[in-house]
Amino acid sequence: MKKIAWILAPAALAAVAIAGCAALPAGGGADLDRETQQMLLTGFHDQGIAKMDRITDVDDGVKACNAADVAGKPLDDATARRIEETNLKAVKWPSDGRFLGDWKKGEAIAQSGRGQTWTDDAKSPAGGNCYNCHQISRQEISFGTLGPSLYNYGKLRGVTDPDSAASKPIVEYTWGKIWNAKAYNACSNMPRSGHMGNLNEQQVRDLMALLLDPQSPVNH
Amino acid sequence: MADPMRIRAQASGDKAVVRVLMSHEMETGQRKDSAGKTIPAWHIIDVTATHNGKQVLSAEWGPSVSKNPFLQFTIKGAKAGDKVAVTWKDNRGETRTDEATVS
Amino acid sequence: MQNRRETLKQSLAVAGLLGATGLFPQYALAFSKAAFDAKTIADAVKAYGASAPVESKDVTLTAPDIAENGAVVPLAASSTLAGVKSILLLVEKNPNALSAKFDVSDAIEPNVATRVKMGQTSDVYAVVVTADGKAHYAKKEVKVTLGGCGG
Amino acid sequence: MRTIHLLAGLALAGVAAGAWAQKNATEAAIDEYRAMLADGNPAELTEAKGEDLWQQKRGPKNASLEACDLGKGPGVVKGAFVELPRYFADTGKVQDLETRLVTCMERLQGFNGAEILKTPWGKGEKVNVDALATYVAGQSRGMAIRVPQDKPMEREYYEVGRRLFFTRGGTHDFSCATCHGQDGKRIRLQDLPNLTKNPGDNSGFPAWPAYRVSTGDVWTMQHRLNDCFRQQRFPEPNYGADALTALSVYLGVNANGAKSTAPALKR
Repeated sequence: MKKIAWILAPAALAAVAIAGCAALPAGGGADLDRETQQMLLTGFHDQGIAKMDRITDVDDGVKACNAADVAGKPLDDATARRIEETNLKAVKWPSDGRFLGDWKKGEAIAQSGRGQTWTDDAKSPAGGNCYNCHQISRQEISFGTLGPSLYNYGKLRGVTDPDSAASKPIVEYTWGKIWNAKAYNACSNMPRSGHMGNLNEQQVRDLMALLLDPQSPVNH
Repeated sequence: MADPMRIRAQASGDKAVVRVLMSHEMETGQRKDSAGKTIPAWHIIDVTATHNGKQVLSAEWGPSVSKNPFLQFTIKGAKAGDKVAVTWKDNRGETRTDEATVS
Repeated sequence: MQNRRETLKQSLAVAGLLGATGLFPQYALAFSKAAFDAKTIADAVKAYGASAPVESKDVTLTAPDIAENGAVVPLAASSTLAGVKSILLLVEKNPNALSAKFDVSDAIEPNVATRVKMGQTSDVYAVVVTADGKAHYAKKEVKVTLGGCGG
Repeated sequence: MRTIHLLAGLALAGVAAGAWAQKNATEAAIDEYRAMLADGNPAELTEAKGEDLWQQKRGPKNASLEACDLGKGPGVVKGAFVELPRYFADTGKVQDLETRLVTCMERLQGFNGAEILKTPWGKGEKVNVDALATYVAGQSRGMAIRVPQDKPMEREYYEVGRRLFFTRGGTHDFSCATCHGQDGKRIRLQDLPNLTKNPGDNSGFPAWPAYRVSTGDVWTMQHRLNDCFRQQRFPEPNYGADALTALSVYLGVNANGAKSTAPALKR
């Protein structure tokens, strides 16, 4: 069925052309949206661990953000809040209540941009891709600027003892942000590292330590 | 057969600057393929250059010269119309010579 | 200002790198004794005396401060010294330190450029050997950065 | 208290200024590195190979590609690259440089186009398509991009391409726009061209095919887009898919007016 629809589509478009219509298909945006979906379905294939469900099985929040970008307008506040609430509810907090792991391991995870591509294997642990977009420790000069600098992340926020009650809000926020960035910003450019299964709980702990441990090079 | 080199020899004053691009894998012998097997070293080991048939430069290269190597040198007393030839030889015994005219 | 001990260490480092190339039998011994303990320094200096490589401002090494990609690092070496016989480019931390050796005739200027691979941040040396058998060098650290998406 | 705040403020300003100065020094060093490589782009080797392939009699029909119509009439190479992708009446499709070359190889030389599309990177006739594309692009060096929007299908592909550009998906919720939707951003030390603006800068669409230092070979736009989608954690696009052509139309039209630098040298 899909195939027939696809063959017919250009014919319909040709008819529009003959009619001398300078504009796009009569159905406008809706037709173009459908054609876009069709091109995605016919233009991609499963490869390694990267299966087609990665583009067919996208959640409603992501779809709403895509539509907003195409329209060139930000999401309305109500929709944005709803997406953030849904994502916040999905955050999995550390099972044993421990938020911080080993910053040295965190640094290695932050450095690695591997994982989840069709050339990666499902068994090897994924990286966090962090330095691709953020400055983190001062020693690493090769860092991206898509996200804000995280250098002195804990220090700037006054975290001297991550276990203290005073630090609790920032510690929890940081966990939530790494686990599911869209809990705080509906269309954030940041991946939902825990939520989408890219990083496991221990890896998130180690990244937390990189950002918040006073011993981490990030904070001195 | 190996692909041809690109040789540009440009005269300026009483000398000519020669820039050469060679088409070669320059495999180090340190890398492994996807099956974990070492990819054997395959690289240029020897380069010579002549100016109107007379050798002016010889070089020995190791595997750490970059893939598709670049070489630049300056010949004294070369002028437009002169011939510059470059020859490379690799560790498999393959060789290639190309010639350019100084412009 | 470098103190004498550091100067000796560096000179020996270059001698070691040259020795490792196998091209300069006179430096082979230095390489085998490249461990930088005091005894070895004393021994090697005694063995080589004046012929130990010396850092020289008459050798110019042009290399980037930072390489965007270690697969291609542009290097150029030139010298104002008289009687240049060969020019060597060495990357200290590469598995084989010597990248290229150019034998220079009087018909060309002692000035060559090529591009090399670097596995990691390292000191790079340009060594110029003159007709009297002496080795003169310039060095520079080139930082190799991680780039791209890294996947 | 006020003093403490003031001091803290100064300390923070110091940290920020330090980070900024370091960033600028790094960027200056990277620019210096790129300038040192500018003279002597190994893509020239591929270009020369492509020129040879263009003129050579090859394939089951033992014909050259010299009668290939890249949009400006049979055999016209100069200026063709900057007007692709475009609509071709003989195929009834919008085609980019690579898919059009495959059409010519099929029709003029008798190669099996479908086979070429399925061939892995760096193998068989795929290598030759890449070399041919590099040659064709090089013949428009310095010319302004002017990807046409005269035909309805060209406008339709632009609109579909725009939608594809903003399609998030995969395990990381990345779309093309995640990295290429803002000015002045980087991944690691690599500048990211903003591909949503006209004319943008010429390091984006007008730079490909390009020699990639990291892989030591020339990548065409098809290959560039393929690896972008890999890094986006999408499933793999089919070589020559309409989706990729549509994206190229979007990128190309946005780049209209920018000068072509292809084949460029890239990280």
